[in-house]
Amino acid sequence: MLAPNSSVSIRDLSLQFGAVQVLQNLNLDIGDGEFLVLLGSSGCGKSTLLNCIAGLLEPTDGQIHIKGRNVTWLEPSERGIGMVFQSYALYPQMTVRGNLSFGLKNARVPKADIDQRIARAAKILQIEPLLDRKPAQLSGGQRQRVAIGRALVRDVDVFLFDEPLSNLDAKLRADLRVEIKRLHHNLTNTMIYVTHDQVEAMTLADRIAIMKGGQIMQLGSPDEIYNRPQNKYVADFIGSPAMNFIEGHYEKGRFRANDLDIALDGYRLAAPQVADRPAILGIRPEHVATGAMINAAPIHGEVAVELVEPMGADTLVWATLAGKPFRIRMDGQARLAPGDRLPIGLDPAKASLFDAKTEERL
Amino acid sequence: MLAPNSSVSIRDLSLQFGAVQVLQNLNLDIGDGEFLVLLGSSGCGKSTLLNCIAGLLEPTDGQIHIKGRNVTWLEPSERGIGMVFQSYALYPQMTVRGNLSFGLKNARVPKADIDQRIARAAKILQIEPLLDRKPAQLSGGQRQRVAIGRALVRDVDVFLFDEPLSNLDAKLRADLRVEIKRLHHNLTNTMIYVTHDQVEAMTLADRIAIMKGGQIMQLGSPDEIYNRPQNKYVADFIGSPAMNFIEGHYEKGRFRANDLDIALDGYRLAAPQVADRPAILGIRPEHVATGAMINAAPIHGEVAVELVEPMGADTLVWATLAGKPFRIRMDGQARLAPGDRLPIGLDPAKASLFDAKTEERL
Amino acid sequence: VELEVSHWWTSGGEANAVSKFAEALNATGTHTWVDNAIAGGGDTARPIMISRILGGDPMDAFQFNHGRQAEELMEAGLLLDLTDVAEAEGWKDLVNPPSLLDACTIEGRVYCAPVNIHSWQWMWLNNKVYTDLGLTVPTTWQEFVDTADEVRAAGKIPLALGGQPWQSSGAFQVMAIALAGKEPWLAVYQDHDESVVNGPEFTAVFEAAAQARELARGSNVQEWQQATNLVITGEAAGQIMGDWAQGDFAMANMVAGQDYTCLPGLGVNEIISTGGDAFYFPKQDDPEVEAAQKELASLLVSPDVQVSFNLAKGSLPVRGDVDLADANDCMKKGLEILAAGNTVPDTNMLVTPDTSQQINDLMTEFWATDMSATDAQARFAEIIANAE
Amino acid sequence: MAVTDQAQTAVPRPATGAPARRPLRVFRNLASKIAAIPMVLTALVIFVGCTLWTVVYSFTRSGMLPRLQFVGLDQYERLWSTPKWLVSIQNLAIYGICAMVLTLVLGFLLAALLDRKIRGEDVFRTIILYPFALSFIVTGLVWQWLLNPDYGIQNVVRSLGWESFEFNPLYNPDLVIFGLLIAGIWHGTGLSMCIMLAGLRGIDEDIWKASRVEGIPTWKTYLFVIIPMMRPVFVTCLVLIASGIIKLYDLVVAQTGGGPGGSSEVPAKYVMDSMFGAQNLGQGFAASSMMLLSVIIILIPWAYLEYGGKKRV
Amino acid sequence: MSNPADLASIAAIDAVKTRTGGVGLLEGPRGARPRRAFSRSNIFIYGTLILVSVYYLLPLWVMVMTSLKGMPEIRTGNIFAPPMEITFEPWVKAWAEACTGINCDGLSRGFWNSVFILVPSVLISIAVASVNGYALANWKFKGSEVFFTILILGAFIPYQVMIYPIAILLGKIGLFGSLWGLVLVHTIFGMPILTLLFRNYFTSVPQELFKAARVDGAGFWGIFFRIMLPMSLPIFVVAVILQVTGIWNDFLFGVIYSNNERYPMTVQLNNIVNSVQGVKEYNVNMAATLLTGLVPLVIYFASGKLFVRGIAAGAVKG
Ligand SMILES: Nc1ncnc2c1ncn2[C@@H]1O[C@H](COP(=O)(O)OP(=O)(O)OP(=O)(O)O)[C@@H](O)[C@H]1O
Ligand SMILES: Nc1ncnc2c1ncn2[C@@H]1O[C@H](COP(=O)(O)OP(=O)(O)OP(=O)(O)O)[C@@H](O)[C@H]1O
Ligand SMILES: [Mg+2]
Ligand SMILES: [Mg+2]
Repeated sequence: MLAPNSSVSIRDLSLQFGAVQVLQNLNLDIGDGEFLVLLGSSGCGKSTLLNCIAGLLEPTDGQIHIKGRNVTWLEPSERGIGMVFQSYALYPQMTVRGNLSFGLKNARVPKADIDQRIARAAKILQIEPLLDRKPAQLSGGQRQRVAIGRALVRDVDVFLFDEPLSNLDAKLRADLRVEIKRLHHNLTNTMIYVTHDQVEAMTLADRIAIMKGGQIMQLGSPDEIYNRPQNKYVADFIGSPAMNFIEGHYEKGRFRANDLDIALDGYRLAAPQVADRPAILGIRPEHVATGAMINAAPIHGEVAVELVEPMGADTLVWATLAGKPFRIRMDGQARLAPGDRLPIGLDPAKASLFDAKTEERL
Repeated sequence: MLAPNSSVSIRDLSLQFGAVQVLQNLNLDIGDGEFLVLLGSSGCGKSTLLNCIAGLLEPTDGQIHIKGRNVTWLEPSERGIGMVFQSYALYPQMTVRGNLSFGLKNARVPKADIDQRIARAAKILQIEPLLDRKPAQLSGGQRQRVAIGRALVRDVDVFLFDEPLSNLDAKLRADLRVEIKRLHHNLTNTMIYVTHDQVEAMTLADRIAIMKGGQIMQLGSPDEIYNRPQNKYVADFIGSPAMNFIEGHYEKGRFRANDLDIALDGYRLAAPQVADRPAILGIRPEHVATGAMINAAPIHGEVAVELVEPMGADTLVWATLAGKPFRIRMDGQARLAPGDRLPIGLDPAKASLFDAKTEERL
Repeated sequence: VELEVSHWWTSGGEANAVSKFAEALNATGTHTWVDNAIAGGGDTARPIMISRILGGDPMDAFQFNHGRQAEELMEAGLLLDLTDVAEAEGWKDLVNPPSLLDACTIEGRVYCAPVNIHSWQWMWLNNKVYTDLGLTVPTTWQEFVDTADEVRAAGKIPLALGGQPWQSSGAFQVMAIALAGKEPWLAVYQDHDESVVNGPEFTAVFEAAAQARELARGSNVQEWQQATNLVITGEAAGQIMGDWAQGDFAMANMVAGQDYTCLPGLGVNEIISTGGDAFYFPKQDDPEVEAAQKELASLLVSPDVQVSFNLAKGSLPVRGDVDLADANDCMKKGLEILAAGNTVPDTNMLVTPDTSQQINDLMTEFWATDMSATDAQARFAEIIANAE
Repeated sequence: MAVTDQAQTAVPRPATGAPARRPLRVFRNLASKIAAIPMVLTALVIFVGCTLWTVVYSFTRSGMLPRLQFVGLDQYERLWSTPKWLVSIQNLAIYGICAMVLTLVLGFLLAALLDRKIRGEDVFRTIILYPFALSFIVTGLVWQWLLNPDYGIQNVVRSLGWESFEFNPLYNPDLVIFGLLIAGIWHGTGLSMCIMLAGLRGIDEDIWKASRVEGIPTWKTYLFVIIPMMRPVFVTCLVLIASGIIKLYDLVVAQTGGGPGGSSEVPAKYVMDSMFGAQNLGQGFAASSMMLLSVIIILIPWAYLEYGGKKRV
Repeated sequence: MSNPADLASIAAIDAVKTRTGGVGLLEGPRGARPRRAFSRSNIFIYGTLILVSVYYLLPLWVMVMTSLKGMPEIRTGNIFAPPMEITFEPWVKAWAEACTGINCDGLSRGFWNSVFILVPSVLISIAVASVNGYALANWKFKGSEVFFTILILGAFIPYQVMIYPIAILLGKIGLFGSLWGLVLVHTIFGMPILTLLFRNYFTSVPQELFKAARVDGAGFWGIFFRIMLPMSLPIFVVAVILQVTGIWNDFLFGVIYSNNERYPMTVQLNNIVNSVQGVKEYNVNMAATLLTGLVPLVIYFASGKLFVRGIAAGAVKG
């Protein structure tokens, strides 16, 4: 009764460390060849979930299926998974070749086969000249590539990545991100990727699962998650600078807060009928129109500039709206000073509305 | 012969560790109340320079002046500086209050005075409720605030920050960044801030010093550094995604590479007369106009889309121009697929041109 | 058959004496003596021997002090029964004094072979110390005490005493038997009668001991050999020590009666105790070994071996029927006293090691501190009262 | 409240009788359990078993050989009425406290000096550490000789002209324990110095920088910042030192033999003397049981804090 | 400096210098602060260290000097004075001539015995303890911590308490008096501290490495031998040092649980030192002591830095 075509299925997975419930009745189906990113703040249980899938942690309850097999009680090496760790976890005393062949030797793969697989992986990852070096002689990016290679040679169905790039510097991170994306294109394995960097998540994922406290808050494509966050947590979590929230009231298609009163024309409500209630309106700083674009926005206004943060390509402006701090992302060339008055435009179609109590999307 | 009004002056500073020349004849003047950011990749000598200013390292040669005093041989505590460390370096077994007062008690400041200064600092940093906790009971952000407080209570002229935020997660980093900026506004002390995060540098700095191999590559306002990088290193270092570089030839006001031939009208050359020579043209991904904006750009063209990286607010498009990979930053709502042809516009006024040999700006 | 023999005779004279046994055994042609010496005295060696027996890997023979030290091993049936050897050789009639064999006998079975007699009751004096000071060499304890002040004044230690516990308690019991006499002594040590301890005889002994303690101040040595050496070199005038000390005088080429004087029973009461050593034979499975053990047992008591061994060791033979023509002055004195039957059993035969340890502890404390004679007497009485 | 994507994930559990059965608990981690057998056996058979054996026999009147003849608490009554035992306990307490304090303090001071980026650190460290390579027997013998008034330091100083110089701890019942201490410290400080040095090296450099910037003198930084930070290191040291002190025996035997006049007796020696000298195992077992009891009283709370507590955090 | 890039960057610096106002140095201090070689703190630090070194070296000095003197000189002379006449006789005597009972072959007999005891004891005790530490660090099972705690408590039990029960146990399993019995005893008594060290060390090895190896299909032993062992040199150095010194210096077990033919060097040493005749032959005793201590001393002198590093890895992270 598994979802058809699913590569990894997780059923009612729970895990406790002593009294701490780290994963709670978690269900997840990952399609064949899908690139799923687990995203969440530190300590939310991403690594724990990944380790459960890999078989490195024993769940307290629930089942894990990979390629239709129930692998809940299998050894990690028998599950058809490969794993890449944040700290690379290369065997320091072996050469790169030794690192790549270790798993194969354990599985008693014939020597010729091993050589061939290493050659192929080395080619894909462009680490051929490094094969006889030791990890200490490699740069961070090269090490990470070897770590990926280690999963690659084992010809596994599912790749698991645990924050593989977070030890690298920004530039390298961007490069390797692209490489991983290319790799996925070429290999079409299922990949599960843990990160707490949203840019990584957005750029890599077919689907993103946002986690919090051992539960999945939203599962969807990057676009869905960015544009239609299911709840305030996800909305706040995704996007940098973070979304602006204005507390107020939803009343018959309008949103009211202090001196603000907005008609939510164009906003797609989650349910056909929504009763009046306290609500929170979320507007992303980059969805606030300024300059020439204002005209395209249905709602107009003006705010006072309080602080200007030039960030090179963009400028972040801090202002006040309805008595609350309000962030606006503008072009990097914008020249503003604190105290200036800035005309803005808002588009309800790009906003998000949440119930003030449940914090669910309305 | 100090620059008038300079708070910190560094004269011909050199420092060697054994055979390694870490700082080389470095000169720097920092104005009173200025916020200077030292930016550079890992190992370029930022911390070393900061430690020299603080008196924690002894230069091999050169002088350091603070507030007009030659402090080269003074103890750190006598220099009127306060320092905030990446690892917080709080005294773990003392309460927050103890951490703040330890230095003052040691300097035999009267009790009443100490209390008053702590109260003030706690108020500024909003750590009043935390005063009786130990560092272990604080979150990363709170710890960092206490570390700043420790410098604050000492009423120093110059604040030194060594990557104060790099141990914090992205969200917190953004928040504390704003707080530090506010602090600088309120206190108007001179601040020297080391980071390798360009967003921090751009948002915080009055001036940025870009370092490489113990030397300053460019010193200027964020705007200058972003828009008129002095050399290719700075141009490449600043901006994410990184600037696109196209190798070719400068010939009488035109730039030629492969099938590309651009008239550099509107480009401000560094020298009035520039001879023809091999050159490199740099164009920032966010300065490539697409969509409706194309019309505003003087130069038009079309590229083939190779890879699309949606990043939420923006989308990064990988294409090819003049046979080289070419990055274009587009709006987050852009819907493109590999293979699509994308019309683009370029504005030479926003581009940078470098000598292919010296890599200096032309 | 190789016989492994454990003992703690490691100093020169002792080792020389052991080699007599070894030679005798090797001379049988069929057996060889495998020497297993452990230095450091009985306290170091005993646990090793006992644990080996308990661990099921016993040596073939071992030396203990004569007395109650091996009582439990005998009772536990871990030792070879030598009754047949003893009967065949007529040990019962030979061994003199008979108390030696009694200590080897439990319920009529003989479990050990006594090899020598050592007596504690000797005082050794360096003649030169006295003649240099123009004094006559003391012949009694009282004379010794009377001259002590002058000896001290000359910068010498009147009485040398090592720091080891057994030396302290040994010195005390020598004084006890000399000053209190045989009957009270036996009443205390043999019958454990604490009323005698509190009686006048022992009060005098304790007072004398307190006095002797003052005389011994300044001898900062541990081993008895070092104390004896103080006497030999003339740094000290005298020492109370068993007859084994004369081996060291002999080694230093000193002649009894000429260079040094020995006073049995401190010159007061010429009685000697008959301690000594005995050999025990742990049970072995191998009948061949057992035969060899018995052979060794009989060899140890045989006249020739007794003579050669005891001459080397400086001790007295366990049988009255051998002739020690080569014995020196002091040994001859001992033999005479022995022949006269002025003997008492050694304390080791009279009190358990447990009690003896307690006495040691008390005495070592008494001799080294300022404990008053009456306190010591009271504690001694308590120990005697609880002795088994 | 979690909002999982109901449509996608709320698939009913697969039917019971899943293909892979949950394996028996005992057999999981089997290799590890097999590998731990030596440890388990040692812990159970030797440390628990032998200890229990000892405790049981401490209630008997075993003499030279263990014998199950129970006599209740007699051995303990006698133990506590024996002056030598009381002296032993007192000595151990004095020695133990002094040795712990001195070893820690000296070890720390030396480590701190060596940590000051000095020249010849290797040489000094080796000099301080080498005694640890020697046995207590050797240590005892050497110091016995050095402290011997007729040959050793006292004699040498006197022969230099200071006639009234008095340094004779081994023959003074009141000082003898300090004579032992001199040797014990000589032997043991090196290891704690090494551990502390390692601990100091682990302290974040920034802490030092921070305190320098604040103008705090070095000694104050050590006292108020570094030492409190090194608590775990001190604990490790303390455990090592304490386990050595409890076992203090060889040194006493070699250096003083318990003298003068039994004034340097220690519990372990009391045990040995009772068991082998006096051939009264029962008494020895009673004494060792008392030693164990005191160790447990000291250690259980510590072990709980260090290991039990940590697990739950 | 012919690299054009270098020249370019220097030119760049010059350009920057003019821009930033590099106007040269002013009066006053420059460069590093001059240091007096005999600053007060230096005098204090080195003074203290030298004083302490004297305390630590004194016994060694006395031992070496005494062992090179003849007895007459010892009796009359100052123990700290170097020998007026160097003689190696005490060394020869200690090594080859000193008597124990009727065997007069000095320490030489014990040396090889010690080596034969040492090698298997060190190897096996470390092997067992390292596997234990590894199991405790990486393959925790129910109750493993309990056993570990018992083990640590065991470190505090005086050895004497266990002499009899262990003798009886060894007798029961028939190992008493054999080399393997002795090895077993050393393994048992070395276990608590060694296990603690190894456990702490393996705990500090990144867990991810261990996980990676499991994913790679290595089992308990595979990970131990292929991954952990090659990484654990420092802690093995510490363990070897501790065990070599401990076992080499051991007297009690060596004499009780082995037999006559296998008595280690320390037993011979004890015999030599305790076989007193008249004056102690201090020179021979000292020579014997030094000879006995030579093996551990050499190991300590040779491995100083590794020892500290290993201690840091194994002890401090506890
Ligand atoms: N061995 C353990 N014992 C007890 N609690 C644990 C253990 N391992 C993890 N936890 C807890 O489980 C929770 C989830 O941990 P996990 O490592 O999965 O977080 P994460 O999402 O991967 O965080 P990060 O982004 O920091 O890696 C955390 O609160 C952590 O404290
Ligand atoms: N004590 C030292 N001995 C020798 N070299 C050193 C020492 N400290 C720093 N260096 C070297 O000096 C250079 C500059 O170091 P520094 O710490 O200043 O770099 P940084 O710019 O702060 O780097 P990061 O961003 O990683 O903190 C590095 O190449 C480093 O290897
Ligand atoms: Mg994680
Ligand atoms: Mg740095």
